[in-house]
Amino acid sequence: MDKGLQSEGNKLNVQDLIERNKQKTTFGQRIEKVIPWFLLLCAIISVLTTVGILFTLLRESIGFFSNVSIIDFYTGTSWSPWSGEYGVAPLIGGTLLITLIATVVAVPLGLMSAIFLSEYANDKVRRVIKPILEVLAGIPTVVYGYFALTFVTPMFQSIIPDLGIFNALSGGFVVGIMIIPMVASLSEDAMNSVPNALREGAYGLGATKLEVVYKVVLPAALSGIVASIVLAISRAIGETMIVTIAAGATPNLTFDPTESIQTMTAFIVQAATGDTTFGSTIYYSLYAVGMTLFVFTLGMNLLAQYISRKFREEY
Amino acid sequence: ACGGSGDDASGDEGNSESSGSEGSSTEESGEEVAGPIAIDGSSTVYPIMENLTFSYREEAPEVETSLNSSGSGGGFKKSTKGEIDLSNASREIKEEEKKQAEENGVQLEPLELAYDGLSVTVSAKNDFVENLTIEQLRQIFLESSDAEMWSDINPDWPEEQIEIFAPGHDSGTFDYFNEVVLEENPMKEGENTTLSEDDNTLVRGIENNPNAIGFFGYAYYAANKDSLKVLGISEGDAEPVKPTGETIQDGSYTPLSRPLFTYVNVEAYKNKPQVRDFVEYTLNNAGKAAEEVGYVALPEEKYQEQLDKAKSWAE
Amino acid sequence: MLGQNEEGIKKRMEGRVLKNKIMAGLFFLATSVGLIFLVLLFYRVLTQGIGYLNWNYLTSGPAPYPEEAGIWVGMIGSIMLMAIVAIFSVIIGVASAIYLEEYASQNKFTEFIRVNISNLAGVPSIVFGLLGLTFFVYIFNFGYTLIAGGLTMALLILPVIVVASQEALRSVPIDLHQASLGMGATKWQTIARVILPAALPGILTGTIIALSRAIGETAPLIIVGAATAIYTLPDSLLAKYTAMPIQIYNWTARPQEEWQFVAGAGIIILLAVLLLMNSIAVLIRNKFQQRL
Amino acid sequence: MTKISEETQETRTGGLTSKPVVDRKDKQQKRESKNVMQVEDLNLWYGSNQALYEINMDVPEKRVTAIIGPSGCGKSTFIKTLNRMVEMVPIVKTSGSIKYRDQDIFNGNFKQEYLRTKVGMVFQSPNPFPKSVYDNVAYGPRVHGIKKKEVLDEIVEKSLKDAAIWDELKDRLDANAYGLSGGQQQRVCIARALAVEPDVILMDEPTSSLDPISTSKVEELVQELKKKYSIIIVTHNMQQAARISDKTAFFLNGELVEFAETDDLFQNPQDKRTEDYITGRFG
Amino acid sequence: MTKISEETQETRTGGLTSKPVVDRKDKQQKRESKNVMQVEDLNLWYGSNQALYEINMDVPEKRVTAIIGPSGCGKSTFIKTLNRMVEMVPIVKTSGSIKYRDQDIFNGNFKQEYLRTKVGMVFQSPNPFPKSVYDNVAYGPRVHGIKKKEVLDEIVEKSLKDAAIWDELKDRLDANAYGLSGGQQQRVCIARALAVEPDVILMDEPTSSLDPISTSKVEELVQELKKKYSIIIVTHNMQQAARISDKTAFFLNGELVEFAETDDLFQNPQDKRTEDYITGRFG
Ligand SMILES: Nc1ncnc2c1ncn2[C@@H]1O[C@H](COP(=O)(O)OP(=O)(O)OP(=O)(O)O)[C@@H](O)[C@H]1O
Ligand SMILES: Nc1ncnc2c1ncn2[C@@H]1O[C@H](COP(=O)(O)OP(=O)(O)OP(=O)(O)O)[C@@H](O)[C@H]1O
Ligand SMILES: [Mg+2]
Ligand SMILES: [Mg+2]
Ligand SMILES: O=P([O-])([O-])[O-]
Repeated sequence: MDKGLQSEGNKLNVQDLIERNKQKTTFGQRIEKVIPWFLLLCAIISVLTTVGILFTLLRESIGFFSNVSIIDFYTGTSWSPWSGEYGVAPLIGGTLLITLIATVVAVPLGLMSAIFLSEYANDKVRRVIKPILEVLAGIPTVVYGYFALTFVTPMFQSIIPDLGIFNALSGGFVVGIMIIPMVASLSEDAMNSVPNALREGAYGLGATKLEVVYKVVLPAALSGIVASIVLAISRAIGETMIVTIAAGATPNLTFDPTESIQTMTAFIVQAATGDTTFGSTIYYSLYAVGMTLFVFTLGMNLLAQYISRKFREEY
Repeated sequence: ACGGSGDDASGDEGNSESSGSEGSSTEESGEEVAGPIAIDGSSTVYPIMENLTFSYREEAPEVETSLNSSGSGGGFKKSTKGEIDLSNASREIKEEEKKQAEENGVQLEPLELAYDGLSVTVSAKNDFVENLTIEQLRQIFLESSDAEMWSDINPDWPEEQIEIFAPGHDSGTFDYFNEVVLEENPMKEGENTTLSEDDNTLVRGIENNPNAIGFFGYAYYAANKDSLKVLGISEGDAEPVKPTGETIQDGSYTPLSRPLFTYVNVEAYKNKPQVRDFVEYTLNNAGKAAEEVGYVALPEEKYQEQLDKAKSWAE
Repeated sequence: MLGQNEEGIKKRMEGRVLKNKIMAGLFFLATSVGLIFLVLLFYRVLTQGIGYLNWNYLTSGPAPYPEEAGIWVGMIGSIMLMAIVAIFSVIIGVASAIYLEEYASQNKFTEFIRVNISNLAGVPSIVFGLLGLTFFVYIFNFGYTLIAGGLTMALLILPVIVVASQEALRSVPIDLHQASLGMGATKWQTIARVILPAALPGILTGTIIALSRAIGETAPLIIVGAATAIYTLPDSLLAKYTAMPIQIYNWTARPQEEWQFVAGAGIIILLAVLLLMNSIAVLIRNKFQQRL
Repeated sequence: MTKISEETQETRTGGLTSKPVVDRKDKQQKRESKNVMQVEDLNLWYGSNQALYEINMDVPEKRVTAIIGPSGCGKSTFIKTLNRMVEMVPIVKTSGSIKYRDQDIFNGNFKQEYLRTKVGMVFQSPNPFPKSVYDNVAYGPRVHGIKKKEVLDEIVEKSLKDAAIWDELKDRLDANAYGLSGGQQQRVCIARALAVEPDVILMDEPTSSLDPISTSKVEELVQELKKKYSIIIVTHNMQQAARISDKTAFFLNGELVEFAETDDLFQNPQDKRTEDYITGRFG
Repeated sequence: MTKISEETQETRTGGLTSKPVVDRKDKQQKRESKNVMQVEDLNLWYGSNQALYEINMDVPEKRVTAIIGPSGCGKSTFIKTLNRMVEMVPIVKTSGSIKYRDQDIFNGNFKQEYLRTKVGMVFQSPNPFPKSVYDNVAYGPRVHGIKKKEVLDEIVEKSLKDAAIWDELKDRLDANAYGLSGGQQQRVCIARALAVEPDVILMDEPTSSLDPISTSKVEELVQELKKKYSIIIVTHNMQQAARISDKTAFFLNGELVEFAETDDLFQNPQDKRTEDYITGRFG
């Protein structure tokens, strides 16, 4: 330790520092003061975005609701805007039908995948399969739309011969495939964060893997799982291109999945791409539909957040 | 892409014309024309315009054309505000659109590009319909009619739901049909009707469903002769006529023959050399382009007339 | 055990173990469904598109004839669009994240911003399209131009970037914070010199993932008016443009079969770009993550 | 993991490590009581990292066997091998044999689940399920197919009584086990283990996260339990080992250095390393 | 947080806790050497939870002061208060006063950043920045505006020499500090703290994550450093406190129970609780 402190007698840097410090203070302090405001400004942009969305949707919707009664809009069952019938139910019905089919596809498959990945697959398998599965969520939705129209629909047609080319079934099915990884990945995360001690406790009593999954892991991860499902559903509600391409453009209040339907999103695309005259009631109606869609997904997102916050600290 | 019997002849015509146009554009502009041209509007006219803008690049590589297809109404929505230079239309401009243009200080002038026979088609899988009368068309498409099944139109036909695929209500094609067939009475809407601004959606929908019927520009039929069956149309007791190059040009396909337009923003024509150049190019080549994509060219002198008319705008 | 004899337990055990095995098989099968569809999708796209994929396809723009059509203009349009998106969303997103993680105190307002951001992340992209149409196209009067499309997309992925950056910042060990502050560094010095560099890999990864979502988005671009047929590359922020997904959408919508192949080729390119972006993200993650 | 029994025979030859000074004491022991488990030439690897070396050890019936040793010496690994919980780590490989009442536990026909109902386990930190006290204790019996309410009630009561916590909790059976104190939670976990009436109970530092009072309660309980069960308890508290165990095994670096009657081991260690450890010269 | 100095005067009155048996020894101390820091009536709360009670303590110049006490007694909290790092936790409130060379550190005019250049800190586990060794050591000077390469070179060399790691690392200054061993990292962190030439160095269990060899290196270094710096070191290793410190403070439940010359404290504790602790009766 004789090597320590061998250099004595150098000029003291500290005094140097302090002097410089004092010279710099004005500039340095100014930066230090300005930066938080700049950062706050940036953070506020996201709030402004929400305000902007609300402004956009509300402004035009108000225009719409001054022509069409809001009651007729939400209680009417026929959507024939060119004949002046603005009952949004068929569009909501179409959206719900797609969402329902997608949920029926994605939730069991996603959950089972999550269980497989989290409890049965070894680490290597998980590390390979999980990202591959996640690729499903990253594929552009036009590609899915194309796939639904040119592959899935013909495939279903060979089973259900009188299935139309545009139908809710293949659209919903493919939306379901697309959201599988959302359910699988987020649920897997939730299951993974169940402490191993709980699993050990159950294994130590002679439980099989399946019993551990059902009676320990799933209940403990329930909030995360439910939140993942709600988020996936919200994604299905807002999905646009797949249904625009594959599910048709027929506002149809039906729960028959073989029929052509129109979702809220598909109507917005249809109406916004030029099929309407600026300022006409139909033009405004697309914002009223957008508003309804926004409220739907907002509700789902808030619900998901509520669930995951409320039940977070359970174990 | 579109093998028609008239191809050879029109090809020759086209060649001679395009060499003429090369001459004209070089002698007039002298220097290279450059700058953007924005085109939007009718999806019926879209294939002609796509063909023209594509070949125009060789002529004037510095000109940046951008082309969209939002339907005739969608095009006018933008052109009456002066947002675009050329507004394609499969119908004439409406009074309210004209008024809107005036309010915005925009002057729009029509140019006829080709003839179209609005084609009423069913799927090639349909083995019962061959011809329809105008009266029967009304039965099928009018909201006020009770006909739901094919058997309601003709007792020999099967008792199957009629599925309608029609262009969106603001499209020129719909307007034209509305005017001459439906006589401005509302068309059926709702569960069995698919409205789409995208003619290809209509083609796909019809070709897959033996009980479907719909209508669109002749080019879309011409491109899908294998999977679609075009119907002969008769007025009163006359012989049914199917749309072909000849019947459209000689006017025997009636009443569904119609001209196709592009509306030029005169201001842009005056001030933008590239617009002027492109308009001339268009009038010199529209006939060939129309034939190539499956429409019918106007008589040669008609293009020359319009060219002179256009030149007069600049003065 | 009480209420059951040894033999009963052993017998039941057989059944329980068997049930577990069967379910394990079922779980695996369920996982395969997703994978199978992925393979099918790739197979389908490849077999349809590969025939049309050649140098000419890569270097030419849209055309009325399938053999002459190409992805070049769409691809460059997409790349330029992404550049705009990246610049805006990264600056605003990272700044927001720094504010929320390092400066904001725990109050109602901060909580409101947080909730707001997670909600924005769930708003359908088409609604962002409507926002872009109203604000960027009309109110700011950019028209149907590159900048309008870029800003719309930037807002769309902003929440993703904020959340990813927040996580990256949060994962910087508090140790490093303390070490820097303990030297007498100011807050901003600590952030700029220590925390941001340490969080950079996470931020980059999140950004690339967000961008790879944006590059495939179609609906908002349709709404804010990307062009269908355009032959020249955008030469300014206020130029018209098109993008890969728009081209693909347009091609798939055409009824002639050849166009499906053209679309297939476009999808191959789009997926290749996507995979490239994702592998870069994975590389960054792997390279830096062992460190901290 | 299922290939373990095959490997068993082959890898057994290796005898790199010196035989521990175990046999002397152990033989005395054998005469006194029956053995419930027998470990022979056990080696264990985490991947390529060997964690246990040639362990030979007989676990006596209805007695308390303590396992001591410095951190990382393999205590937890060893007892988790006894009910094959160690195999939850996928990279684990073992060789050698372990017999439970003369059955080879690595034999393919010997169900892991069955082994674990016979060889129960209590963990370092209490790990009740996030359920009611009742459901926690009834978990094991239910898994094994007992559904009748009366039977379950009886099992729960008996187990809680055996775990010396019935009086404290009999009115709160429906309360979530997470609301209990650490000591109560640990005793509920013990009750949960008792509910399937195991033969052997493994305890891995069961008191290390408890306060002194809870600790002494659990220690007393262990003394009670050995009347009915064979107990193996890992502890790094030598005083605790001395207080409650009949036999003690000292592990060091994955080797079983010494295994003897507790009093002998503490008062008269045979191995220099044991002596160093119990006199606090390292660890 | 900036309101602390205002609160100081008001809250000072509270004297709930008994005065520690500090003064006797402390007064002796004062006569022997100057004090670099003086803590008076310090109370500290995390929210409503009081973590420090009425601490009074003088830190002598150029000596090593050790702080011992069981886990959670407030050792870390206390030394982090000395350079106001504790205020990184937003809910912290303090009362009382701390003087650094007779300036009140809670005074609004006394810049936190300045205090921290004077009162440097070394943490429990080595926390180098993920940068090169050079950049780590040069960090402090750069932050304070020193940019000249030659000056920085000199500072880096000198600091690494003072931290007794120059010879080991002089050829690897560009290597990332994360590639170093734990002991080397810790000495780089010490060098980093030395580079701004602080007056006082706070060390919070600086060896607890190190192996014995690295530990003894750091201990030797501390002995060296006290020639130039005043050092306060938290440790839960009593042997270490005895080996390296001149004075020792014993904390318990947030109170300073006893503060005396190290030898006195260990051989002749005045307080029963101190005695219990150092003889290992609890903790
Ligand atoms: N899951 C694992 N993967 C790899 N190595 C492991 C794993 N668990 C333990 N080890 C290694 O096996 C050795 C023995 O660990 P074990 O946990 O059995 O020690 P221990 O005696 O129980 O220590 P402690 O008193 O700290 O609990 C250690 O060197 C440890 O690093
Ligand atoms: N960030 C915090 N928020 C709230 N309470 C805290 C916080 N940090 C510490 N405490 C509380 O303050 C008390 C003293 O903690 P401190 O970390 O100072 O103890 P310590 O003596 O350093 O213990 P150790 O030896 O474990 O490091 C403890 O009761 C602790 O729970
Ligand atoms: Mg252990
Ligand atoms: Mg501490
Ligand atoms: O697109 P249209 O030609 O029908 O207006």
